[in-house]
Amino acid sequence: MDAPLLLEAAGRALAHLAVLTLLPPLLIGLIAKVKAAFAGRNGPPLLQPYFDLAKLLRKQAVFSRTTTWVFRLGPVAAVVTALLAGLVVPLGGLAAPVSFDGDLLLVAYLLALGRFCTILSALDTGSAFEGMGASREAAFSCLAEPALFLGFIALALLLPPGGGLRLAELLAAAPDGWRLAAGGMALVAAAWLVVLLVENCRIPFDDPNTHLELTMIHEVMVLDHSGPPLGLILYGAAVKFAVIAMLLLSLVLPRGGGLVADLATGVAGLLAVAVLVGVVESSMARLRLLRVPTLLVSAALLAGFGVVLLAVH
Amino acid sequence: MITALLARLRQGHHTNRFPAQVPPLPDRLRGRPVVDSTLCPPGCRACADACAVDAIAIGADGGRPAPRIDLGKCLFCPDCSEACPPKALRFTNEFRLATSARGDLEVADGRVYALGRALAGRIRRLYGRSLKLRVVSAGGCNGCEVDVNVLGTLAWDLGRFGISYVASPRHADGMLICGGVSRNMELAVRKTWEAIPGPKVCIAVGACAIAGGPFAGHPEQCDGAAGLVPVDLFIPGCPPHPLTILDGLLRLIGRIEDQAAPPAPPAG
Amino acid sequence: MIPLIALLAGCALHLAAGLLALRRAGDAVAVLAVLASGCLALAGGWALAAPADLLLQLPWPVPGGAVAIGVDALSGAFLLPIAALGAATAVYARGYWDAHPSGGRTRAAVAVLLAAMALVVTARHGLWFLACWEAMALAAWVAMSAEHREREVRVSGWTYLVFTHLGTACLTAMTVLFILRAGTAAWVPLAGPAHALDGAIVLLAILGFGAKAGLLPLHAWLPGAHASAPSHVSALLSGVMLKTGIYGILRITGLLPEPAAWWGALLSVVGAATALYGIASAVVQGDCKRLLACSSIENLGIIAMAVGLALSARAGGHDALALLAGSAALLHVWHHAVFKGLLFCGAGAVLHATGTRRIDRLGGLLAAMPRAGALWIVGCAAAAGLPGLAGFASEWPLYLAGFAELRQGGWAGVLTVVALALCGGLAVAAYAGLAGGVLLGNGRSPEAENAHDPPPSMLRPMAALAAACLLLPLAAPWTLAALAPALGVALRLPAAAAPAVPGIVHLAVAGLAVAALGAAAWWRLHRRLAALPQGAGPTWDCGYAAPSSRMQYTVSSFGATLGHDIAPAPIAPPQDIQPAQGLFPHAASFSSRTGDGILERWIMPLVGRGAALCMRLRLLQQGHLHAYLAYILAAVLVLLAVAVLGRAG
Amino acid sequence: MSGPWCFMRAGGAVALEAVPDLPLDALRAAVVAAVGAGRRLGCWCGDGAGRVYAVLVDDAAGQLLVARAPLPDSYPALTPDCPQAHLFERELAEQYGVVPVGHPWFKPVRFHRRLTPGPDAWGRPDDEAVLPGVADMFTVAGDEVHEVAVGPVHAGVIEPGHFRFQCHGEVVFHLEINLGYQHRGIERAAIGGPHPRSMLQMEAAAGDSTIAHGWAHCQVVEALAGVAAEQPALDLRALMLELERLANHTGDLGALAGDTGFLPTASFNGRIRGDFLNLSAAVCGSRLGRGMLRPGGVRFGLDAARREDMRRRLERAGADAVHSCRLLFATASVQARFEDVGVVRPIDAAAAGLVGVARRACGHPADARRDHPADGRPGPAGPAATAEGGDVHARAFVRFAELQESLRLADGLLQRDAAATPPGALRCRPRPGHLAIGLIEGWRGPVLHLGITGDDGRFLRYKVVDPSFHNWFGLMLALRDEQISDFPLCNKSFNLSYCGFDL
Repeated sequence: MDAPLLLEAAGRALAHLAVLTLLPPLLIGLIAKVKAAFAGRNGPPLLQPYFDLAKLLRKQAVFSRTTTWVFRLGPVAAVVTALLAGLVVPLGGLAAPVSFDGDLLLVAYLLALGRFCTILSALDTGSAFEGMGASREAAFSCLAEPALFLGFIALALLLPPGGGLRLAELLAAAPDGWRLAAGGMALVAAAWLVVLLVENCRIPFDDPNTHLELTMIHEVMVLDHSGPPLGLILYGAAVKFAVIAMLLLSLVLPRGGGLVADLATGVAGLLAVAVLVGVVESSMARLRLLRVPTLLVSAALLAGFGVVLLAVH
Repeated sequence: MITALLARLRQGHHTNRFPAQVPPLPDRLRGRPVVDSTLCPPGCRACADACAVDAIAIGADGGRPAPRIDLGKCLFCPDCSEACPPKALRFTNEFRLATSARGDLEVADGRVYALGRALAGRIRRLYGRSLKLRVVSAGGCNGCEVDVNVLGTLAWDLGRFGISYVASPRHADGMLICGGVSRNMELAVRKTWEAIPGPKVCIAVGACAIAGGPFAGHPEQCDGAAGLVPVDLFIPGCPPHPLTILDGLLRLIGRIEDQAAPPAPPAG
Repeated sequence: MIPLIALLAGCALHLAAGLLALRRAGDAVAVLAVLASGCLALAGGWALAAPADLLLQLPWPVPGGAVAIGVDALSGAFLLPIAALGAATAVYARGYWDAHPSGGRTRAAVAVLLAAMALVVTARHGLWFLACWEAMALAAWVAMSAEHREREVRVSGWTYLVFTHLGTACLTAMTVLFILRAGTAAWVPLAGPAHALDGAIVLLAILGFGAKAGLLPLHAWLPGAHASAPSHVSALLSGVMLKTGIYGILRITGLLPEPAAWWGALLSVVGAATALYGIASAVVQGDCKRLLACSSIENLGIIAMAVGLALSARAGGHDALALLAGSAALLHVWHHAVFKGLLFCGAGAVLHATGTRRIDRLGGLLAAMPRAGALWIVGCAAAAGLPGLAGFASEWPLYLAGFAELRQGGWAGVLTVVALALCGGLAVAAYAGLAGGVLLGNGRSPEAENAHDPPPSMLRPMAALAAACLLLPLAAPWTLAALAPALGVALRLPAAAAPAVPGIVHLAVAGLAVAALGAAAWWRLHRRLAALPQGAGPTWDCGYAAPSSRMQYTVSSFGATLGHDIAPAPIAPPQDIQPAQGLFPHAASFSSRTGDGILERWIMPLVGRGAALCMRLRLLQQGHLHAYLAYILAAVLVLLAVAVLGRAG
Repeated sequence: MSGPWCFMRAGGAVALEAVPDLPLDALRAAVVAAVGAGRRLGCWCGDGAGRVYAVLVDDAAGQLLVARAPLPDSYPALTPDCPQAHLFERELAEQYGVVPVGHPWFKPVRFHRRLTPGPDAWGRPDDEAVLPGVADMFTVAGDEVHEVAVGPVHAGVIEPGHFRFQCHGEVVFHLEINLGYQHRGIERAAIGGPHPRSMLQMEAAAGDSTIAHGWAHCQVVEALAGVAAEQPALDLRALMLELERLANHTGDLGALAGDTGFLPTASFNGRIRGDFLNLSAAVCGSRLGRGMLRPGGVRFGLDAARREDMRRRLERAGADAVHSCRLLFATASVQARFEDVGVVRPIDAAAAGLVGVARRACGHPADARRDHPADGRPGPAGPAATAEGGDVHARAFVRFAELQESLRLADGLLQRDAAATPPGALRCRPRPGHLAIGLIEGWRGPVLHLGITGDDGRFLRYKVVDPSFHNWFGLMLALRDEQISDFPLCNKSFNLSYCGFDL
């Protein structure tokens, strides 16, 4: 590889890294802004999540005497796993800095690791609220897993037998998919949108705005976190949102432009996903909690149909 | 979804432009009272006698009565102004009422009403753009809660200033307390205060939270929050108008700094 | 010859340790057992490192029988975990069980069990194999029935005996068919084209070995048996004895010349069903050892899926894929042995400290037993299949095999990937519930509040196993290479065809990256926290005056959404609810019996119906001598008639 | 049934001698018989001077039935035969140490010491602190059951109360509610009144029902004094009452939308509620109507220009509200959350004595505005809005229907010329030895005030019964076998007052 190419690759990796680490809170802020616009109010500033993070990281924390080191492991794991998972997910034309055979499994399982640690962290408080949130998180994200993997399977069917299994190759096959069986790809994208919403506890699965302990999933899990650990949790959640959004985006984003074009489409895509989520949240009610599994199973079935359509193309 | 969008178009945008522009207030709103003791007849105690909650003390100003109104106790009912024959005491439409110290909550002729100041240095830098409050309702009538809640609606849109209410005290930067703190809530208020990570602020909203309101002196309650926790901002009223609360909060985080209140319009 | 000698020495030492233990328990017994395990490890390791088929044949005065012992790479792959867990539990049992009244007997039974397992995975003759198999089954029964004064233990023991003998019956039938097919009971690879009987043999093998491995629907004995056995015995049963079933399937298919496509398909489907059922049951268990046992069902299901994928690939001529899936199976045999051994030892430590296995009476133990608790969390994370730990490292090649298979147009790969994904999510739920319920939060009973760390003799083996959970993923590239010859035997493929498993090195690096980045973030967070004054108080209780430990989630509640509200009704465990009634209710209660749905809803009614049928036969039982004489006469007449007619025909 | 009762009307007074003084057994039997005949127990309270008073509300006949009896230290509890007495009897025990023997759930109500000196009904020593919310709670046995303890400090801006759920997973077996955190001693303070502060305290009994409580208090004081407010004052009171109803129903429907996560109606209604509150402020300067009422009259009048302006604003806000609520009821995902959730069976609602919106949502058309109109008070026409099903949807729907009716009513009131004249106030001096009852249909349901004067013309006893006192029990019933995540929705569909209960 000659120097300019190397430089270009390094530039792409850096751009990817910058988007992954710096952009996520903006997405959360954008969702809030969209919802505010829908409601007919100004809403918090776009940069509010950054302000909140900056404040939390600089203020004190209060720890429950019931808790142990496990409680503090949760926030650390939430951030580390989300960031590492993000490292292997390409953003449209911006290749992931790290790519290897089977990296797609790592995305799902790193998120699972983060979930495991945050659930333990919640259970460490010995409170019914956190237990409730943890139980819901465990149940719902577990049911979201098949939809995610069926999406991977659908894409894998586009690749020739043999050869590697990299997320980059898999997602690069998406344009073929749209050409061959657009219906199937649409179903996969829909299923992944459901995964995005449930994994990030958005309406219709969870309502991050109610602030009522008994109905929430994510916020009630972190009810006892404060100060810097809470900041880490919020940042980790934002990064996780970005990572799954990147996965979803890579199904549809055009690629192959220059570095600047790819960066621009990538960022624009992420912002568009945030707007989409904001619109969804603004226009429908939250599901009854025990109806959530039905919707998740439907998402898996959608992805399953996607697999079938792509298999018979 | 389409009906929701159409409904959105119909309902329009409603957030007011405070603090750049003060939204219209009801003309009969009883805001900050003013006293013109030059009009007070000698020996007159009508206002103090009419006040059911002993908010008015009559001092002497060179032989003439000089009423001093403790806004911390005042319920902003019209009893005193109705009782004042020469209209020496009247309520204005001035909504700016929040103060930083309990002692500042006094209206008297010739006295400059010291509005609330911003938090000091580091805390202000921390909370200037992000302030999460844990609202504790403790032994009031749910009236202040109504107006605290109203700030979250789209007309007031508290969120645009980076202020919001949170579920857990661990997530909070301060406590906003309504109600005179009943004996049964004393422990809960203390526990909530201790659960908030520092540095923390406390805001007392309404006459009850400041001095017990209409229930002052009842053995079933503590006559306000100040006896339990250090209060950084007092917002008087029964209940305070949402604009009064918002003005107070913005002063606390340094978003409004002017002390010189514009001349009060006449009461309706 | 060295592996053979080491094997025999190991078995002999185990038996000697057992004999000694019957006289007096003591350090000497444990030392002997560790030595024995060392010998077995030497045998297994040697066989893997220098693959050669060594065979020892001795005459045996049983008609058609011979004692045939052979140590090849496949045996070696199974001898190593037997040795590892044998040694770990030998040390562990010193502090855990030797003081128990049944200590000596259990020690002896475990010794026989270990020796028998070593012989099972090296037997090369049908009848000798059945003999070792039965010895293993009975030794396991004795070992698990240590507390036979408890009714629950006896019931579990009997259930186990029934199922294991159902399995043995199938295996006996399989041996007979094998003799018909091969003309000899000796297990030598058969040459030539496929035979009509091959399918029947494999079917019987899957049934018979499946009963031991806990494959659906013959898994029903497993949770009870593992729960009521002493914990180190459970570790052995779950960690290695179940795997002899997998060994059997691999060995038998390895003897037959050409696998048929349906063998693998059957195993894939059964494996997927087993895995999902096992882990779904684990989510709702209230007994921590039953939970671990259910998770063993899941893991054996995963291994079966891998074997199934390997066999279908072999049948379809995709040799590299077959080796990849097969190596996933063997790697998971190893890794599961390690983390499940650790988890059962941890459960033992909890039981030792608190006297209860009910998770909903535990809680907050991490503070009381920080060392054992931390080690247990490692085990839980590994069993939940999380990256950086042993469980995920062995699911990885199976995932890759699944994807490779589906890209060739197969459906088994789709099944494998989806089942694994769902299992992964459920396992996170189950193990988060277990670790959270037992170790975290507040103690729910006085027992939980007075817990303490176990003695070093119990902690050290746990620490070793936990270290293995962390290190095995790093060693996975080499382990996989070492296992290739074993697969060569099982799949009758040259080991050289084994592919380098893609990404496995990256996976190890990723694990290290998680650890490194995590450590850095942890350090940074704590420096930040140290810089600011920190507060401490109770968990946020909404300001209530009298919070209690009942105000925390129970593990039963934690699993309820998945277990009761989502699981299909036919397998959901039943609940006993005495609801609150009237405007002012006085008494209400709730409990859920987390027995086995399939056993209770399907098998037991069948057994009941069978028993009712049998009761009708009691008509024959008149109790009069002349009646029985008449039966004998009738039987003789019938036999004569058959003989005469047969000759005439 | 004539029976041993004194019959009176809402807003009326009788001399104490006219109130039958029965033996306790006879009173007990009479109450059981009357409740059995379809009347509702409106109040059962001690007077602190050795007597217990029973007030039964007969909605069909528009009458109130009153009787009294001497009160011993203990008596056979009414609750087993008349479940709706359960809280009154607990309250009686807490306030005066009277033990109702055989009460199925005998626990404190507000967690305070008794009002009069004497032994505690639960035998708690005087030096032992009464821990708020800590009582012998009903528990569902089994170590798999977990309890969720919510409150006193709730998430969100909500009054304090302690809710204890007995749960497994997401399912609630039983909910028990312990209140008393807002207890400020209003009834104790009223003894010896009316004081200058009494009106202020009654307005603050429940801030969101300022007008309903204020008016009921005015009714009591006016009846005791034997005077009647003038028609313009009654019109203005009725207008304020409907504005209060409009604001709260709008807010509650918005909050219900918010709890289902349906943003459009949640945000629109939050704003429209403010419009209604501002209409109240246009009348009297306070968004809650503080300072509007006074015994004998009202403080502020409305001239024609102001009425015209208010009509215009009312029409606009009303149209927005109706439109926004229609959107709520037309959205399938919201209706899926409302229907069959939080069901109270009509038979239970009747037995437990639920009132107001919760009662009407079970098909019982009881509305004090219609059934107990005080003289000259402008009331609504036609039957009360009811709904069947007793679920969240029914309660929401009743509110929506009432909201539309209130819009018409308020508009009609604003057109009345009489409202133009600023009314004065009458002098109210209560007569000694009388009993008077005020009954006003607030937006939650009937607010009942009972005043008894002693020989000095001062209150011997003043009893406030907020509709929430009857209805919290309905929320407990609604949660049985319900999902815990639907609790906020069920709670909001009742939207009961904590301070109105705790007083």
